[in-house]
Amino acid sequence: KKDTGKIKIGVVTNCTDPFWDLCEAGAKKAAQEFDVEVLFRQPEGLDVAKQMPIVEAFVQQGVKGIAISVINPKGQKKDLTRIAAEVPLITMDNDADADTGRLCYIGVDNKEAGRAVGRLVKKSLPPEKGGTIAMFIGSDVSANGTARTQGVLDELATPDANGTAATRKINGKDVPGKMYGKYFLVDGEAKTDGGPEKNPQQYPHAMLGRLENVPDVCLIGLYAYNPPAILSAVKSKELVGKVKIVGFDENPVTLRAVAAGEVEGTVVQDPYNYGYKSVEVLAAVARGDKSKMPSGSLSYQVVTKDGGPDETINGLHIKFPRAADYENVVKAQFASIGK
Amino acid sequence: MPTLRLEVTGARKQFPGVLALDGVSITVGSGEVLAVVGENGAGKSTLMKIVAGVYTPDAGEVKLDGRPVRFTGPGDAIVAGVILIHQELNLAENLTVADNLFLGREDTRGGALRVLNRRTMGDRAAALLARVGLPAALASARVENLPPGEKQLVEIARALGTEVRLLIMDEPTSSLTQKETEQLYRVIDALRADGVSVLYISHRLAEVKRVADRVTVLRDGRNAGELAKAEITHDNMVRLMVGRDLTQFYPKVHRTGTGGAPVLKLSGVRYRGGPETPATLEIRAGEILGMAGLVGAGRTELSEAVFGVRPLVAGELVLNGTPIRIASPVDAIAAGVLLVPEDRRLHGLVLPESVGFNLSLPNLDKLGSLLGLKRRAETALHRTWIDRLRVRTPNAAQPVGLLSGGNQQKVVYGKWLARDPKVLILDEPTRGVDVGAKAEIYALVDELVGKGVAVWMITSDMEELLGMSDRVVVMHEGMVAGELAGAKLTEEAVMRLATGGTGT
Amino acid sequence: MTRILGVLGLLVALYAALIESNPAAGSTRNLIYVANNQGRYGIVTLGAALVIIVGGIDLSIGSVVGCAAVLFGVLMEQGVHPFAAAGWVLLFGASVGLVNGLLITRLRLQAFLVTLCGMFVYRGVARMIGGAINLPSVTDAHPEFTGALNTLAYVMTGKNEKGVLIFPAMFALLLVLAAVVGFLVHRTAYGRYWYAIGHNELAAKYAGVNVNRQRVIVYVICSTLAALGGVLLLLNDSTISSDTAGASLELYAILGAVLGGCSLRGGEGTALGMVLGAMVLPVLETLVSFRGLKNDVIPAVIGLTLLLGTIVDELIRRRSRVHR
Amino acid sequence: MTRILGVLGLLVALYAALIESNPAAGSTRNLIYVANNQGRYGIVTLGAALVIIVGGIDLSIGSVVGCAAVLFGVLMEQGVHPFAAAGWVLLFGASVGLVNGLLITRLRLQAFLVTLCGMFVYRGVARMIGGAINLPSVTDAHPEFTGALNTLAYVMTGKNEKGVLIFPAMFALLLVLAAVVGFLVHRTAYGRYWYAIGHNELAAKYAGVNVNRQRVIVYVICSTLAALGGVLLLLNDSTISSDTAGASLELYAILGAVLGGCSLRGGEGTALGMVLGAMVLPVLETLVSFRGLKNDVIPAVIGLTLLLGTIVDELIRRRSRVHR
Ligand SMILES: Nc1ncnc2c1ncn2[C@@H]1O[C@H](COP(=O)(O)OP(=O)(O)OP(=O)(O)O)[C@@H](O)[C@H]1O
Ligand SMILES: Nc1ncnc2c1ncn2[C@@H]1O[C@H](COP(=O)(O)OP(=O)(O)OP(=O)(O)O)[C@@H](O)[C@H]1O
Ligand SMILES: [Mg+2]
Ligand SMILES: [Mg+2]
Repeated sequence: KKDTGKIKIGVVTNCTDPFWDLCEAGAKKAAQEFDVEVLFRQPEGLDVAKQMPIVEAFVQQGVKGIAISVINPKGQKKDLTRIAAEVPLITMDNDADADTGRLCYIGVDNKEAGRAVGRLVKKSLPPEKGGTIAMFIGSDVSANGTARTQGVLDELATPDANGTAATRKINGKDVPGKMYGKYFLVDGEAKTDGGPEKNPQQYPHAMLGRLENVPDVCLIGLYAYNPPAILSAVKSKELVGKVKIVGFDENPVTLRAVAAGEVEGTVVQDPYNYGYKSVEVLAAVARGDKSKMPSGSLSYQVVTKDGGPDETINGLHIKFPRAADYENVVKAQFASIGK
Repeated sequence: MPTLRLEVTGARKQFPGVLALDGVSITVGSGEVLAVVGENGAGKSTLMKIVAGVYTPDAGEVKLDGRPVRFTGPGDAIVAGVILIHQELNLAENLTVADNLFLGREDTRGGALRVLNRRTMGDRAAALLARVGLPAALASARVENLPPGEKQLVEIARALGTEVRLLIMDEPTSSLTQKETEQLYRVIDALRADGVSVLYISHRLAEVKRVADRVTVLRDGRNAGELAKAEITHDNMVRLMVGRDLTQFYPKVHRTGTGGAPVLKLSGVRYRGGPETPATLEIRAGEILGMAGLVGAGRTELSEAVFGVRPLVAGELVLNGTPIRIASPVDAIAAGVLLVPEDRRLHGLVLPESVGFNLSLPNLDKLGSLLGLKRRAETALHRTWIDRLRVRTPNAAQPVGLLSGGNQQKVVYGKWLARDPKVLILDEPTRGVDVGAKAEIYALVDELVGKGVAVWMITSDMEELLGMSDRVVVMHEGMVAGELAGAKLTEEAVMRLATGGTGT
Repeated sequence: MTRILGVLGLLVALYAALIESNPAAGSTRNLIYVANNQGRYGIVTLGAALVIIVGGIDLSIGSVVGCAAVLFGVLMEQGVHPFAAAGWVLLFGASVGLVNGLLITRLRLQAFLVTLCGMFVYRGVARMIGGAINLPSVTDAHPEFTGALNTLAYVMTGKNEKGVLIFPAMFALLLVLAAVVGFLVHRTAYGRYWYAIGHNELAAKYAGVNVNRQRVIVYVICSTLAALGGVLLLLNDSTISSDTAGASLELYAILGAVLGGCSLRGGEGTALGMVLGAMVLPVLETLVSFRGLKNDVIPAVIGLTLLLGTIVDELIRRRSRVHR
Repeated sequence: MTRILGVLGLLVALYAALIESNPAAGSTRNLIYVANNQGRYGIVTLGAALVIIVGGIDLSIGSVVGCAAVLFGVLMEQGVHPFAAAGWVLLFGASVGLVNGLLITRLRLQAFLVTLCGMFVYRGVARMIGGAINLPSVTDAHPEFTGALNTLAYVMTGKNEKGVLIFPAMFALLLVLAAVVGFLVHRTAYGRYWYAIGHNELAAKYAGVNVNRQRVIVYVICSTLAALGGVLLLLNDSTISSDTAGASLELYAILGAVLGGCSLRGGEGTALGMVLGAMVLPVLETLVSFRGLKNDVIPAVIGLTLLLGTIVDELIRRRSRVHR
């Protein structure tokens, strides 16, 4: 492959996922606009041991800027500090400590985004009455996962953010869990399923079995593939509408279901923008211009069936797009990289 | 009376569906060679495995030098000086000859680190190989590259490398030719002189007569009698083993023996990996072509080339006047050229599968269509060949690997006889087969020849060669060294050609 | 017979524990759901088991499932009718098997290596031809496919157009395919050849079996079943990602086969065993979910249960075998 | 000899392509980095290869690496001195191997099943004892460990206290361990036993070799090396997650062994081959990064390159083999 002589920017994600395809689309777009070459890499499965060799290769190739989705902020700190000293480094999607020397963070605050999920839950099961909730997530170890989960619970739990242990008798069985406000979280933790390849519908399916005939149930899916999996389980048991669903991220199936009123809403991060912004910032920095760096975290968006006017929440300017519209946006983004 | 080296009393061993041993007793004195003979499945190997700690008997006692022993594994027996050379080869073929000679009792230094003393082992290996008549250079060869006969000699050499007090040889000569067998006799004589006791199993009764001081006969898992040195004759042994006399051991009833039209012709055949000199020979209708040669003379390889296992690089095969192309056993079988292979465990049988499975395997095309096997036809086929060959098995569903060695060989026969061969290649056809069954097989072969089948019989058993062949081709170092027939067909002439001498 | 007693016992125990765990767990609806998952696993297990019988191994199964699912979606997006697309996907599977088989038999490469390379390659191909695939995008682009897709989904996964699970179509499909495999394996010459090859390739060769051809046939069957698994995956889940679809399925398929009595040394296994073996993991996973076990202990519980089942299985087998 | 010609050729080609791809790729710094990764792979490959030589397989390697890494971190968090913690972790590895070995030899279970169960179990144990592990948390809780940890990291991974890679310590460690393995395998009686067992267990048994004990020894070595791999993983990356640490490493380890000339049928393999085999994947991965390949094509490129290497290897081997 010929060296184009253009400025090279490296972008590395935390795992492989269609979510990151959207990010790549944004990065490619920015690469064109700002006349740089982007090396975009998705390492396998949330593994630092797979991610760091890619970063190392970026450094050695003389890239003029690196954007990284940090997997473990604390653990990776030393390496990130070392790399930031060599190459302009920004974090995206998941932040590292500011004293690593990373220039800026491009991404939403996952805890804040989690709170937005919590608000959607509250909308479907009003807090006065509460209800029974179950959460599904790919990993309860990764930083974005824990922050997101905590955000949801914080929002529901006021005032007791840690929850109180509780047991409920459901269909004749004692089910342990935790109370957050008036919400009973089954098993007291977000259920992990180990990834989209591990047949993720079976977990919500079994949960629906355990919660048979229980009123006011809301299932929450926190990784991109979770809401479609929940939806599939709910559909297969003919519980659409009876069981509430709140989602995260912009899987087209999720967006479609929001538009159809089958899912309450989904909180999206706009990964396209992550990619675009990252490349824009790094291209500018490479050319000596540091003005493009955002100061705080980006805003998430809340997609609902009918959408709504923008709001400012906790100092963030939040958009409420209509699901049908947002679906078209995502489709166009996928299409731009031929997917 | 000096204490006996070995005394087995009332040994009993029950396998699922088979009572292999039912109260067998034997004794061997020190420096004595006791031959154990009996029909296939009589329990000889089982008895030896009990003595050598491979099996534990269900009942009975084993005494070594007067003391009762109970080995929990072959390792114990080896330590006690009891060495068994199994009927089937048991070598780590991925290692060298030297490695195998010392496997399990390496000469090492460095304590628990067990660093190999290559030098000393190399020297000892050379000495051991010399004792069985193998060149010292063979020590560094990988065992898998040796012909079966040499592997057998390596097994024997290995047994000699230990502090042996009782050496058990279960058909050590089944793949050896006369020359190596003679060498083995010398080894046994030397051992005997050193006071080592030997248990010797063989179906070649002439050998038994030559080496044994005494003979014990087993029948159906029981003692059937004993013969002192003076009583050891072919007929005595046969009578005790089979329970009757055998007449017409080498029948020549159905065949004319000469003059048939050539059925298969090899002209100028060379095969990949074979010798430079091409082989030319023909096998005629109505005759048995015997093929002799020393171990490794290349007989097996030549037959495998004809059978399509080794690709031809030159020459031509002509079957009944038309040139044919045989690129694989599939082709050979389709043309009616069938091979009873030398190594039944490797090439002849699917050991874990049943007797019936193995009998059916090459005949499935004849048992209905490939997609619809006719169960009844298949059962009939099984019954026919189990009966005709008197395979000693509880039923057709018995895994063939659990049969005695000779009975396994019969199953290999059954596989092929169920088809109608045009050319039947028999490579060591009666390896491990008892005298009674041998007679039956010979009769069968004679009958086939009478029907016009051309038989090519490769054998290392001189008696069999001379008794059955109408014409003999002798191979030496991969080449056809000469042909003998009629009055010229004598043991001396065969040996002369086989060792590189001239025909006359 | 004793080969399947162990896994049968394990299954009975797991089902008993499942039904005991929660009334809803024993409901027809839940059992149908579990059966469907078993069907999905089982279909790829059949293929893996056949390959294991001939003494081979196929690590590319998971990637082929994923690649087939992606291909199925992409073809339909491109306007290929769903039935035709499914046909092409099966053909794709067959060619993958052909390539695997030829590399293994003609070039005599180790099956492990060839299929591990295949695992990388077909994952890569899946990524190259598509990213996130979903059925709604297909019907958006081609509304005329809706009917055919619904029919296909109903017949193959038992879900109606609303996504309601009506009957365990995937399990039914498994039974049909297992019957076919059982027929091939236990009643035809092919089965004999495969067992013979698995136990002793040379003896099979000397008996006139075209060993290479039979091996290739088996790899073709295996990959075709994997491709069918891919079609089912997309139909059932309606959304998949090329990065992960089918990943690790080869391990589960091999696990099912081995639990069902296949030995990786080759030459052993029964169709009934394959089905039973494949049924274990889905029940176990459902059981674990219904028990509401903590996330952290789940892998250990699954591993220990399987191990225990294996041990019991071996002990049963040993009792029935008198010696050695 | 010919067993390693192929992989040697593949390596040379890959290095040539790497150096050609970019001036920086051939820099000492980059080559050290690659060597270190090779060391890390190689150490677990040695263990996998030994198990393969005796005709077994160990699928639990990846989980044991992960579990060992987590255990190492947790022990230090609990106040166990880093050196002692590393010692305990190796002991943990040895006991895992002992359990695997005993289950396989005494209960005569299939190695594939036992170690697949182990794969679940040790992943589960890792999750149960810890989630995300970081060295900074350890030194936060126990500042007195900083010195010892830095020493350990320097000696074992070649990184100084700032995380700068000074020398390829993991590769050096691999060479030392490979020398030990090579010595065992090629110069001691144990090696003879392992090869014999792998090729023909019965022959070894009849020769009086304690087959079971030797098998257990090999599994113990394998799991101990995997545990060492876990220690290196945490020291090198400073952070790991119990979910993913070491995942799929068993496949890469087996791949390395097989590329290096081990046959899964057992009885074959050389220490030199193991090292060379393990060196392939890290160079290939680096090469792919330096070429700036599009993300989507990478798995396919890796798979095809390995396949090509395998084919060339086989052709070389075949030319040098006169017969059959
Ligand atoms: N492991 C086993 N399981 C079941 N049956 C067995 C087993 N080993 C031997 N047998 C049976 O026990 C009987 C005695 O076998 P054995 O091998 O001792 O005979 P043998 O006298 O050595 O015969 P041959 O001359 O053919 O070698 C045979 O019927 C055989 O089928
Ligand atoms: N001394 C030897 N060292 C190594 N290989 C040998 C030796 N002698 C013969 N061979 C090999 O043995 C092969 C011939 O064996 P083959 O089995 O065809 O002979 P055979 O006449 O059938 O002998 P056997 O009676 O042992 O079966 C040839 O490949 C030859 O290279
Ligand atoms: Mg015998
Ligand atoms: Mg021969």
